[in-house]
Amino acid sequence: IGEIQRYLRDDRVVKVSRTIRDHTIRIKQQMEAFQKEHERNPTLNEISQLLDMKIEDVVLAFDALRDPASLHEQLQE
Amino acid sequence: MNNALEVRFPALSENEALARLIISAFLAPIDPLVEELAEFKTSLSEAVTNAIIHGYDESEDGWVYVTARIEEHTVTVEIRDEGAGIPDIELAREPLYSSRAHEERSGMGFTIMESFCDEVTIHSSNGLGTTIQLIKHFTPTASFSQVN
Amino acid sequence: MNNALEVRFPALSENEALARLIISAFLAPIDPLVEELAEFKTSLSEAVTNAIIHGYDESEDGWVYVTARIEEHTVTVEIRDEGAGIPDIELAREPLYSSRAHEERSGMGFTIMESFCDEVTIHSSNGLGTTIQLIKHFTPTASFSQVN
Ligand SMILES: Nc1ncnc2c1ncn2[C@@H]1O[C@H](COP(=O)(O)OP(=O)(O)O)[C@@H](O)[C@H]1O
Ligand SMILES: Nc1ncnc2c1ncn2[C@@H]1O[C@H](COP(=O)(O)OP(=O)(O)O)[C@@H](O)[C@H]1O
Ligand SMILES: [Mg+2]
Ligand SMILES: [Mg+2]
Repeated sequence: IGEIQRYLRDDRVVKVSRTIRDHTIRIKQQMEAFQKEHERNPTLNEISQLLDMKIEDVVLAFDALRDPASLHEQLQE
Repeated sequence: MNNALEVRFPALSENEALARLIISAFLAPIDPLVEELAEFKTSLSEAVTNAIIHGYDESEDGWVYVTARIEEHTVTVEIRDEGAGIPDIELAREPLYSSRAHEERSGMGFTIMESFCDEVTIHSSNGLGTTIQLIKHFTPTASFSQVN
Repeated sequence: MNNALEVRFPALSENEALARLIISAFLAPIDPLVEELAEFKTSLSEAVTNAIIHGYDESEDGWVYVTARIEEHTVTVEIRDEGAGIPDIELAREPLYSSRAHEERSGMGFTIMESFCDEVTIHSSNGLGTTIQLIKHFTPTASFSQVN
């Protein structure tokens, strides 16, 4: 059973949506920390370096972060 | 850095997400600030959604054309459809105006594009289609100190 | 799910990464397995690099054309250049054969495409250009129980 579980956790059966979700959470946390420390938002490269993530993965995961609700608040200000 | 990209895809609503990702990928080499990238992608989404919903009425199977170019830190993107066209451009640009106000459209599409881009140009002819040109100057980031 | 995408970009080496990302974005809706997506992107990279290096000799400013379509879980991608063409296709397909063996080319491009895709078709005419068609059947993932 341990072997089967290990196989299931192996990359071979991981779906792309799953990795994107994991990356999105890490990026969101990193962006907040970066903003606090540097008082500006990071660039794509800065996120990729800080998280040791490929630019490709950052681009894909970053898109999942959008939040239309906060956008409309922003426009009303 | 200079580069160019031309794309077309069918007018399916799921291709709004595709267009956003393609533009992120195209802009990655200029290393944009994530906020500026998000703003630009939001503008692009609005234009692509308009092409699909208003241009093609969601039903027709037309193509949406997106062309993009980078010249140093200035990005120019054109979103084109061969759909209905906009009868009154002045009216369309007005905040809160929507020809489909009865549906859940906000009428804020052009207002969003204008607030997030440096230039928004609309060309449209009735029955022939619409081209929206978005121009945005991105902050050069090469000078930012290396983070660790 | 069915969808289509047509793209062209200049033959710059940095656009290999762009092509990879565009294909990831295009395939995201079928939610591929990480491994199968990585295999397919690697195949695409080989074909795009070939178009840029062998087709256009890196110097010319030609366009690379990529078209993609999804039919259910079968993905078909064509990579086309209007460059030099391949004089001997049989020879080109051979493992370890490279017309630029003196450089750091491995001669494994077509071997990689063939091992990662279900079908690899080459059309080429001397002086007119080359089209590579890659077909891959992706494992449907919707029925998979979420792991972890
Ligand atoms: N590509 C297009 N083709 C035809 N009409 C369009 C197009 N884009 C915008 N319009 C018109 O402009 C109006 C305003 O657009 P917008 O500000 O995005 O608001 P909304 O999409 O919420 O209606 C739309 O309601 C529509 O009548
Ligand atoms: N798009 C192309 N245009 C012209 N020649 C090509 C093209 N693609 C491949 N070739 C030829 O096929 C050979 C084998 O390609 P490949 O297996 O990718 O090896 P490599 O790229 O390492 O040389 C190349 O060396 C080149 O001569
Ligand atoms: Mg709109
Ligand atoms: Mg090769």
